[in-house]
Amino acid sequence: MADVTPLGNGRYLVADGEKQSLAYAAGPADARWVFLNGRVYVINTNRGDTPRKGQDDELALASPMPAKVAAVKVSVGQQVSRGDVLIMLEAMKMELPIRAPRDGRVKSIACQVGELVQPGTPLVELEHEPGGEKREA
Amino acid sequence: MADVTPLGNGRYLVADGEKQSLAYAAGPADARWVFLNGRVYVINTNRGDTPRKGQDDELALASPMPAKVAAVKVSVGQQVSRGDVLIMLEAMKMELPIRAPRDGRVKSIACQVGELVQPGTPLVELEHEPGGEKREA
Amino acid sequence: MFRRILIANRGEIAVRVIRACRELGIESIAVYSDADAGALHTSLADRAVRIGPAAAAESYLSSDAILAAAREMGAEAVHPGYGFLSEHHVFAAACADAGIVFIGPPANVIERMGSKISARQLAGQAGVPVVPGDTPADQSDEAIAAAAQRVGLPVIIKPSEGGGGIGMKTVRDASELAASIAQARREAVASFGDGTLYVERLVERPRHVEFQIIADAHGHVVHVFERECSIQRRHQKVVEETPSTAVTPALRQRMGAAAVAVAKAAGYQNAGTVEFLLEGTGDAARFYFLEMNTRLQVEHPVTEQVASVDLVRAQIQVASGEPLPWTQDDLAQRGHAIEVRIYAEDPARDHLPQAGRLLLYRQPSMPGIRVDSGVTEGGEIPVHYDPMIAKLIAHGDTREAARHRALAALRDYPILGIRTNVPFLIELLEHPRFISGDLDTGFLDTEGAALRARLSDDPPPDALAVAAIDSAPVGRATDQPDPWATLRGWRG
Amino acid sequence: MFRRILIANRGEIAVRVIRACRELGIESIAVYSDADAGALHTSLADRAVRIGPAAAAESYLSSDAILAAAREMGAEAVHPGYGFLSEHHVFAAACADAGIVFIGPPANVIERMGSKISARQLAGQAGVPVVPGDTPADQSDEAIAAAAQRVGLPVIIKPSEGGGGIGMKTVRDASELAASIAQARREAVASFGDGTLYVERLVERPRHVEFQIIADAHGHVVHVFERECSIQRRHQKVVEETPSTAVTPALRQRMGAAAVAVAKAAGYQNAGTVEFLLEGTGDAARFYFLEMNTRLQVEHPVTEQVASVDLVRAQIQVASGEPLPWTQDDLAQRGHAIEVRIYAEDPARDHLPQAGRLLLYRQPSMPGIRVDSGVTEGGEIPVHYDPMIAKLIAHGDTREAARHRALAALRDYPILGIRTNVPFLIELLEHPRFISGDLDTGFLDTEGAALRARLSDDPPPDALAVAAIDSAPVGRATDQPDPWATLRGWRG
Repeated sequence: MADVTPLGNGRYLVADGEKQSLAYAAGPADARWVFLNGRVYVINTNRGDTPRKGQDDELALASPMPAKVAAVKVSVGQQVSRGDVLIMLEAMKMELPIRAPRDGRVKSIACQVGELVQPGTPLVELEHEPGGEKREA
Repeated sequence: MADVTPLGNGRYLVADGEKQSLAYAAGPADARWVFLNGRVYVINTNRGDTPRKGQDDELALASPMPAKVAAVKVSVGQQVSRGDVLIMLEAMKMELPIRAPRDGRVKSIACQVGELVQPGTPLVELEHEPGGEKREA
Repeated sequence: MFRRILIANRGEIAVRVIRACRELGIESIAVYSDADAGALHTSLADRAVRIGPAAAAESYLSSDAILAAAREMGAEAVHPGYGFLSEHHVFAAACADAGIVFIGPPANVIERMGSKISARQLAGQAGVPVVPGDTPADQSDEAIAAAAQRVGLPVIIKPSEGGGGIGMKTVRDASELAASIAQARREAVASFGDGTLYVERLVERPRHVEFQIIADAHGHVVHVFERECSIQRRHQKVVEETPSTAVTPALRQRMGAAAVAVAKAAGYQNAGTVEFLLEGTGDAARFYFLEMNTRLQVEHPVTEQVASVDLVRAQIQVASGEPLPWTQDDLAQRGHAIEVRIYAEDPARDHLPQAGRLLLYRQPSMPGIRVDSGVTEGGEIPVHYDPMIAKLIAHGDTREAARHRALAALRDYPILGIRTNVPFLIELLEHPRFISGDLDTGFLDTEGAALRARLSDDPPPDALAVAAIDSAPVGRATDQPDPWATLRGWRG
Repeated sequence: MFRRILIANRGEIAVRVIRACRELGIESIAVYSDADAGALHTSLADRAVRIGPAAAAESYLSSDAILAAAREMGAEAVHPGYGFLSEHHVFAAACADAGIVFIGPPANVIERMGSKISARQLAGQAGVPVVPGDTPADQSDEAIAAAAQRVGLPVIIKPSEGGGGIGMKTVRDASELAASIAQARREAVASFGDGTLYVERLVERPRHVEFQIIADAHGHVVHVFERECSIQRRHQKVVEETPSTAVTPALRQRMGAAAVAVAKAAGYQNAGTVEFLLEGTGDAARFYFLEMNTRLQVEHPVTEQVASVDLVRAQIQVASGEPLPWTQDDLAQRGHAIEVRIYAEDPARDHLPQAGRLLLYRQPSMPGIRVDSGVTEGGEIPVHYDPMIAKLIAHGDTREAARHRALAALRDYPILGIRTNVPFLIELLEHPRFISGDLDTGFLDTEGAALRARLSDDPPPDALAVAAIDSAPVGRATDQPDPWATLRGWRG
């Protein structure tokens, strides 16, 4: 494991053998941001892994930012494939597609066209059973 | 009085009528450092005035920094005039004279040639009665 | 010279203009929306006026609000920056009517060059080649589709008004025509309030090479050389540089003369940019007039670094009636400059724009590096505006020197709290095709996925070790020497 | 090219060299004393080696400690920066003996040019004028005094070894001779271990104008134009600029040729500076060789900005055996650059050096501004070393543009926790004589008191208001919108 020395003010010296690098960190333990050698990582130190990576599949079905719903491209019960556009949002002068992170079935839709949505609010719920064996009643 | 808005991280917006300036501040209440329009002020907000200014006369008789005593130019009881060199210090490759801040008499000398002195340590005590009316017994 | 200028913009370009005013001894007046009450440009100016709520349409795009502020504050001139009202001829005319100098070309020139149709006509009349294209008088979807077939596929369909790539659609197959025309029309209406569309033949593997020009009120026009801006994503420039690796001295002379000819034909004044598509490289390359941007360009700093000029100051001087500070013969290129745009976006998630608080933000400071930015540590990137938060410009005596400086600076540019494209830019500058200067406007379409793939690795052990340190219980912190420990009392 | 370079220095110049190494893909090795364990240069390098306690004699001035570190780390070359071991010919020779490249001239050249006596002889032989002076073989105080009378008062008495103004004494009246000789001798012995003194006629109202030269191992020597360094306090430079307001093209050509002639006569290699005293201005001015600094100069950045070159990179290239990257004809001056040195000192208290913690330190970042610094917010300025903490370099197309940029940057350069000369520099750059370029080396002797007097005002109401805000009880802070409030948890 690397030897880390806090230098204060968010700066850290990371030494690995004789080689060293400057790193920067900020944020709470469950989403600690780290800058190292030009890369940025968001690390959940409560769990010891990266929350953003782990949650991407779920987050992809919520709006990542305040936005307006431009179009709802699917309906409840529809089978979708990985990469299909489910919802089209508008923010910052751009169209932002919300895509299916994997194959699945639309369980519910929680937004309407024209609605202003906040980050994290679920827009679509997907069931992750491509085969459909566990379809609900 | 000016209207001051903290912007966070030591930054302040100072508005005076319609004109505004960015200011910076740091440090404790009894020696608060303020940067405004290229000038720096050290302000004692406990007393409402500037400690460094007010204490300059006294501080001048202590070393302002770690230094070596190169020479003691006066002796106890000697009358000195404003600007006279009392002690010569050496620090950072330079000679630093400690001068009399006003006319007076040397009450005591608290250092020796060759001694390493720390900042704030009194080196010479002056009595501030040029006329000598209140000379001590 | 003016005594007081209102800056009708926000972000890094407002900051840039405020600094130019300060150096000229001119009082600067910022305008801000509610979302920007704590923004850098708002606090940096000599005065600041609130002009409306966060929505741009009611603040930075509101001619009325900005003119009212200018009148109230007694501004003698308005600098529009880029974007927002910078190319709105109606706003420029309203300024003139109010007796306020619009720092840019006359309103009628903006209007004429703002229409791609009339700009192309003008360029053609000035003897400058243009890409074959058409704007049908009949603007029905069917007529646009017919025009596309006439010009010859592949084509680009784009709004006649506006710029910045908004609403531009490439069509290679006739089956895509209907959908693309509809989408372009929708975006044109939404962004510019005008759905007029223009059809142009697509030049394959073109470079985007533009020329900076500036003209005064006394008939002098100079060009300040080219900028290569081929690295674009969805028509948004990402990296710009000068000189272009494709432009030889002879080609530079021809293109520069063409740019000046367009500006003269337009009766241009102030700073502007003549954009060309370049096919091929070197003396034999062919160039086509694309459009003219009648304002300061985002990427103006590369020109400033290589030509040792101050374009914003020159804009202000020229607008106040002074002659151009340089003749064409005074100007020369020295060394090489590369600009990378720092966007608040997540490259790993299709460059999704990001908004939020900058938990930590430290700009690199090193020889040959300039950072133009509009943000500070602790500040908020609002959701309402363009996600570009800063520009990093590297200058060196050779292209490789500038590239290495840009890389060193990006690796020393921590931005935490929101995702940015910094890691993506590092990969881009290390790409063999970028290193060799083998660029075209499709570069990121072709190479973007491979670049993004290089970003998807998991945190290395060193990063995990750093994260672990201060997320430990606070009590442990006293084990470590922390120079900030003594400051905590007053930072709270 | 080298793969690994050890930087035998600290502070801003160590940082500068580390950055140059990084851009060249060379691994950088920092050395540090105990006082610098947390310093910027120590953490920025790829590797860092402790070389001794805080005292410079046992760390940065210790040839043995530094050579041991270089050997241990496998460094192929050592960059000495300026000061410390940069002009120690014994160290340069020891490097050569150890098979490590000393990035500077050969040891025998350092030795020869390090003695003012032999340097003047060499210049004279090369046909370059020198100021009348003498170093008596009899070094008794009486013989020195006699030499002073022979050369003709006023004179300067100075150590034959060393530089930077240490031990230099001006004598205008014979009655001051004895005391000045004794003091110069004392300081010469203390600083350089050699009490040999040199006596030189004082040129009244001279300018200090120096020429940057650089030479490779293949016989090529170029000069990179002049630097005007007349603004000095106790022979420490405070402000440097290029071009000099006194130097015309014809004079520049003559002085540049003289500088190259000195370098060639010395068999010089690598970067060096030939210092001249200049009497008068323009084509008719007379110049005298003063001395040669056989190392990189503190003020090298003004040359880099105006000539668009990278002197540190060129040093490394030349030391590795590569030819100079430029011919004389490649080099040209563009615009004007002004450097101000930021000292940790209190101008109101006779420029007393300051040491302590940087409670707040924010470098300005704006177009045309470069800051070379060796410190960070929260860092400690140790008492053991030179009090210069940073250099601010402003570049513009004219001298006035550069001056206004420097002023704008200084007014946006908060340094809190220790006093600095920033307020003094602002007054200096606003002085009518500085504005008009009417400079001589006595400028600060003549004008310094008036400049300092302008600093002695009490805090204005606005400053008191700012101070009052956060020194209020912590509970009150919640009344104010504070963007940092949400961050407190993790900053603690």
